[in-house]
Amino acid sequence: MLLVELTLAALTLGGLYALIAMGLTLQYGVARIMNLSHGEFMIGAAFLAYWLVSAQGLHPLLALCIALPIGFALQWLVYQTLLMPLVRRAPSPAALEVDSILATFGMLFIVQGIALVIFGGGYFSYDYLSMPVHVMGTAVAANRLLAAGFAIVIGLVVYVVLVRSRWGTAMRAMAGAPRFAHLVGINPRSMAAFAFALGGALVAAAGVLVSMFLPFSASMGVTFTMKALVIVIMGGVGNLMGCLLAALLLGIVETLVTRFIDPGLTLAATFAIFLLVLLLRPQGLFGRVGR
Amino acid sequence: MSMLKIKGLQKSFGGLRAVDGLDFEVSRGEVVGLLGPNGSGKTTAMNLISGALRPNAGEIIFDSHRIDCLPPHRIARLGVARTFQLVKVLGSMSCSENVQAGMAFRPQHAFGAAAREEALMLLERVGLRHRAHVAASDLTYIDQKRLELARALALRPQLLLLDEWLAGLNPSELREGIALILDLRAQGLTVVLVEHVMDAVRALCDRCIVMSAGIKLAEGKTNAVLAREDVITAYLGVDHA
Amino acid sequence: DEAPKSIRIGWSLAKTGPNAPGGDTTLRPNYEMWVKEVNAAGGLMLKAYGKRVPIEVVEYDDRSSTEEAVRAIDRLISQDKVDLILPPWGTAVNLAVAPMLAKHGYPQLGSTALTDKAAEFAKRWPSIFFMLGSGGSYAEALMSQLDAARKAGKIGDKVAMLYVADGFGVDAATAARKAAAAHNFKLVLDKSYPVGTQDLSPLLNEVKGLSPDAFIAFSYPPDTVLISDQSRVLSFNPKIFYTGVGTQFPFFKAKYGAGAEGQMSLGGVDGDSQLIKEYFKRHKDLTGKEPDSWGSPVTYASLQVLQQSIERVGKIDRPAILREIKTGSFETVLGPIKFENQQLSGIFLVGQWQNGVFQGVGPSAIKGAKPAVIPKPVWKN
Amino acid sequence: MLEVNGLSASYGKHRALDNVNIRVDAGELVVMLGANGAGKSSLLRALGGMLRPHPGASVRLAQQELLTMPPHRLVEAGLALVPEGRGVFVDLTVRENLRLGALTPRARSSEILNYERVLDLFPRLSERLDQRVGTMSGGEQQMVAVGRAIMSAPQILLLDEPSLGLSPLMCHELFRAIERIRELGVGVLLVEQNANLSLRIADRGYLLETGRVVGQGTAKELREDPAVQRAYLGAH
Amino acid sequence: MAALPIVVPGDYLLSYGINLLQYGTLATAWALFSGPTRYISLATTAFFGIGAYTVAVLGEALPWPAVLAVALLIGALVALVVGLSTLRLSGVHFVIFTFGLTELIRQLVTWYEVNVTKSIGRYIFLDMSQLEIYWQLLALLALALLTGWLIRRSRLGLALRVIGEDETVARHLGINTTAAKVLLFTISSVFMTLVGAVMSPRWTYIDPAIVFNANLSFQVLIMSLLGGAGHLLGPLAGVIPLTALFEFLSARFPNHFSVLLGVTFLVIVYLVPNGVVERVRLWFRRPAAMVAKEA
Ligand SMILES: Nc1ncnc2c1ncn2[C@@H]1O[C@H](COP(=O)(O)OP(=O)(O)OP(=O)(O)O)[C@@H](O)[C@H]1O
Ligand SMILES: Nc1ncnc2c1ncn2[C@@H]1O[C@H](COP(=O)(O)OP(=O)(O)OP(=O)(O)O)[C@@H](O)[C@H]1O
Ligand SMILES: [Mg+2]
Ligand SMILES: [Mg+2]
Repeated sequence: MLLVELTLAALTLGGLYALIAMGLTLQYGVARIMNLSHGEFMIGAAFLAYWLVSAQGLHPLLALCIALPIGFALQWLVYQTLLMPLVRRAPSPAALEVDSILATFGMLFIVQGIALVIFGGGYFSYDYLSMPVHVMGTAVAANRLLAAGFAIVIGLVVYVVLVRSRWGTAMRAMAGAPRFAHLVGINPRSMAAFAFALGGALVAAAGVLVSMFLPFSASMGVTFTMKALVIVIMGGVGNLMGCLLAALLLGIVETLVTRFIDPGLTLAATFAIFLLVLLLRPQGLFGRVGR
Repeated sequence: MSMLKIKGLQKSFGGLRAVDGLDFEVSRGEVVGLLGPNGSGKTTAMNLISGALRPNAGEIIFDSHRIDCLPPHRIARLGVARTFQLVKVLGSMSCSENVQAGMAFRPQHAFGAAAREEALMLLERVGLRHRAHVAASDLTYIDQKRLELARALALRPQLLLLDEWLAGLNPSELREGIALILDLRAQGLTVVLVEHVMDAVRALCDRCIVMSAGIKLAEGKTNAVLAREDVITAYLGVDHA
Repeated sequence: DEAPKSIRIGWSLAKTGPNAPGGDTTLRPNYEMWVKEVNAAGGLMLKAYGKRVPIEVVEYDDRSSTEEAVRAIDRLISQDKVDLILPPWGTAVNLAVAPMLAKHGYPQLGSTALTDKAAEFAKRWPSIFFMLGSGGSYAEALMSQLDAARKAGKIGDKVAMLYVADGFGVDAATAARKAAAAHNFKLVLDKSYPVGTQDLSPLLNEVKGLSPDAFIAFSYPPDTVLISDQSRVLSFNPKIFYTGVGTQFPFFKAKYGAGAEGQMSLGGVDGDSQLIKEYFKRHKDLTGKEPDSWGSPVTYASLQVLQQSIERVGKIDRPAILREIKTGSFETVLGPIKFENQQLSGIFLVGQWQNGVFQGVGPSAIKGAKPAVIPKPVWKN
Repeated sequence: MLEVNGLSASYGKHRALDNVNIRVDAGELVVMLGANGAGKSSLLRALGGMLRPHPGASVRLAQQELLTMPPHRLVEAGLALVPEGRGVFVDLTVRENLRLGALTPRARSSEILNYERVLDLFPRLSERLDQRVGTMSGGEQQMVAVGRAIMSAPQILLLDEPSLGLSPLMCHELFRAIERIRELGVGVLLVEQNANLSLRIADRGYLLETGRVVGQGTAKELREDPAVQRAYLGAH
Repeated sequence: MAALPIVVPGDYLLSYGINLLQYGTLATAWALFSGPTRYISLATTAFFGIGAYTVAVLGEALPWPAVLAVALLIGALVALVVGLSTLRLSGVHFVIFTFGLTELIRQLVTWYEVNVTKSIGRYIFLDMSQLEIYWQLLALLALALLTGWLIRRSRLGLALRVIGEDETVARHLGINTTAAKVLLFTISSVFMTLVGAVMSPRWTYIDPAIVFNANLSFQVLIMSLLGGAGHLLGPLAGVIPLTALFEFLSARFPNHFSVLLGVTFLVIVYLVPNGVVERVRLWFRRPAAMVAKEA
């Protein structure tokens, strides 16, 4: 009983974390953009969902279907218009990293500012599927289960596509050596834009799903960005499977610490694990040496 | 008395034994060639000697110091300098600064004006004096290799490890390169070089060690080694014999 | 003397960062509403000049940084030379700017500052006023409620407590621990969790396993929702279900509607009071949303206090205004109020959702208090 | 088949190529000789779209103008480049690198055939199909780079010092492989320092000096030219 | 800048000066380490917070110089431990590590306060005037600049540049990379700790959320990068316009601060690549380079 309960808690929490981090691992791992505005776009999607559900009376799942293409298109545009000039002028990956940190930091403020102007700084929340589902005698919230399930399915699908398909291989090739991508006929810019936009779609999905069970406010994005970064790094940059497993690991650790040690130490434990992983395997749990 | 002594050296990557029980010695003032097919573990051996990698087993003794457990900077200060198979220059620093970086941390370090003078001399020696103030990243590949050598010499090493330093030179350039190394030897420098250019190996090396799949296949006087049947089949090919 | 063209009033509130939601829920709407109302009436009546003078606002964004808040207040005083300053949001920021406001004699009507050291600080800074009581008083009021319920045979003596590891949560929990011991309640669980926790189900499962009579959580809005949601999912239905900040916020009502019925928290209003009803309506009309039922009415009352003191003094004479606030009695949406040693007592400390109103239930001596519904109704899904 | 006319290019103010005109026919192996810094790599870079030439030049491959194409289209147009420093994908395995060689539509139909051809040319690769290329020795990586280029079924193959770092045996095999690639009707433009070996297998050659073509001829003519012998063949 | 409080004794300018000096010193200290090594650290606020907490705990128990000395020691000690354990990380791993470290420290302090002292905030009632804070910060900035100048002229400075270019090469040139990095990380952290200590009396009340605020790390990072972390005066060149910008935007457009700040940021990134100082240097360098070519 306790085991089922803890497993479920760990799974849903881990799923939530995976959901938050997957978009970023694509954007950072493949498109090479360290996107500090990640969390803000997520919150943006949450606001969109809130507006669609509360003001327009749409079904939340319909909101999800609407948010996905919007997220994709928006981030594609962001990449093409705002980031492309930086990618073009960057003499080295390190320079691009610095530039993208600065630029996405600016975007963070813009997205947050727009949300503030439209919605103000207060908390928002609505209700969907916040009913218990009984799994082997233990109740879990249906919305959380949905989010975790979505994360795991999407994570696995994208992972398999990246590893198995030729197109996915091209995407990874591009991630490792954008300078040489054209040698095999990859258009590095459109590939990067696509990866970035795909990440954007995942971010949007995460925002919508999270809004179903977490209250949010315009200034909450940073917490998500940071959690996502921790997971992305822990899992190995650009590695979807690593991301999923790292998220689950964090879910398990936090659940166990909450239950058996002291809930006050959950975040401390998260960061301790994270630091430990980095010290023992600097390339991340599933990353490769020498990136 | 041998300057470098290697015993039972071993290094694995995952399941792959890149260097597998290597033994050899190098005497002071010698130029020794380390040969072998691609992927036979030559670069790995160089990395082990210079401290870039830690061996899984075995001993490396340099000048009566056991160095296989030392970090690279300690080994460098003992007098072992190296170049890299894939050149590594300090791209945004000028050639002169690249060389000065090599002089600032050797035991009798030089820094400041004196170092600048000495750097120019070293650049002169590898034929780069006229480019002293050019950023290293703007040099051609070959010039970068020259710069790397100058930087290594800046350490005033006793032992110089050259990993395919002569690769990619055209015949006339090769002649200059060979002359330069001979000159270094004449000054008493000991050199271990990895090289695939046989003309250079013949011209330079007193002795050769041929590796294959991490183990030592042959060792001895250059001409004798290069004439061996097994070396020909594994490494040289019939054409070259 | 010539009458001033306007009365300059400044404030600094966080637009972004962790303090933004609090300020945007409790302070900003009331500040803006008050200014609108006053200016619609022609301004504040200054007897000394025999005319009404409108308010001009100078506002800054402190981005939830204490240092920025200190600088903003500094700037309001020395650069903008405003006549009066409305306080920032939250205990920490209020304390940080207190020395400066005190030094320049600006009254600081802290309607969102909550500390056990109120008495001590009031002595240290003669211009500060604490209107929200102390962490200790909330805990004590809650335990008295529980005690009464136990005496009435409605609950046993098992209490489980969670609290957020932040100034508010820790102070409240420390006080609650003491009060529980004083009232002979058994604390079967007493644990903190960090700010920003995104899942509390393992803890709630544990709490549920202990089947306490009363469950208390000193939480912040996101966790309040988390606890409320996850308790419903786990069908955790204690007789008393008390959660922290956020429970009395408008978004909470919007989210749970009738499902919030019986849930308790800090604060509360007199749902039958005509003054409160009107205040709620005006707030909704002017700002587009309802106020919260804890800090909002208190904040609005603080503005009424300020307005009445200014109008009684009749000009912008800060020492005189300060004196008036300290000694005068005021008519506010909370009813008549008066400060004692720069502290306000007699506000609701325990409230409960009853028929769509976050009704004050304790201390029961307060006018308009209603008896708490115990046990609370079972969650509706 | 490949026709380069009036090609000039610069790095900032430094002119690396000056009005270069060359030609490579189908099934022809052309070697480009030149001293250090003569501009050989720059030429290949310009042809491969990695260096933007001055306007007015023309590079035609089988009726297509290449200079107007973005770099990633060149592979589809039939041009494959093995650049200096190899340009392999170090994070991917050997198999993945090779498969990516056949990413473009033109290479798909002959993918299996080319794959077998590559493994046949470089047996070492077939032992290491699942090794990450980043961990391979220098020579092994060079094989991957050439192999990947062959996978794209090019009409014209540009090789920038492919023998760099290869063992004599390997080098020999590579050159044999290049000869066999030529026999498939592919035009090969080879930049080599090892003039001895390359002139032995080449059909024709050009001499490049400070960005200008200063001489050309059949391999035989060049081999016998005393100036070439002095400068490139190591004769004293 | 030193003349500021004398010329204009107004409180507001003084407080702006303090703000400027706070970020100026932090950014300069940040660039001492991160500039040459190119290790981007987000641990600024960790050390800043350590300084502030030292004052909160010891402020009233010890004389002020002793408090500063203790803060310095604690900061150095933590930096040493962190440095030794992390400096084999590089790139983004180091960035996120330092961020995680800050959060870890903050969580541990919180946990300690919750479970041991049972009260999370601490009060600082030190009689320290704005002017005193101002002068102390000014002295710290001067010291940081002096340190930076000396390091640049030393072998240590050269070592760090080589490390920034290529760490492997650095090692093979005889540079003890670990020692160099840890030493500099410690020096840089000590300055940050001291800034935290000096600033804390301004706030009366501190808690972990206030003094371990990750925003501070980000702002310092952005300011240094904007100015150009590779130059000694680069960070200052970023701090001055950015603090002024923050000031201007938050005063003029309190309701659209975020959006405008974001837009300004993007504009800066596009128009001032490689930092202000580099840009200025290019303006001055261009003619010089041409002269050199002709010669
Ligand atoms: N970091 C590593 N991880 C895994 N395998 C490695 C690593 N480094 C080298 N190897 C493998 O070890 C073997 C020896 O490599 P090494 O670089 O020493 O060869 P080499 O003799 O220098 O070859 P070349 O002449 O081609 O440079 C190769 O098969 C290579 O793939
Ligand atoms: N990225 C660059 N920036 C500036 N100048 C460059 C760059 N690359 C090459 N050059 C210059 O262009 C000229 C031609 O260089 P290129 O690399 O084409 O020569 P190469 O003939 O391939 O020589 P090598 O035999 O050394 O490979 C050289 O003088 C070189 O200094
Ligand atoms: Mg090698
Ligand atoms: Mg070249």
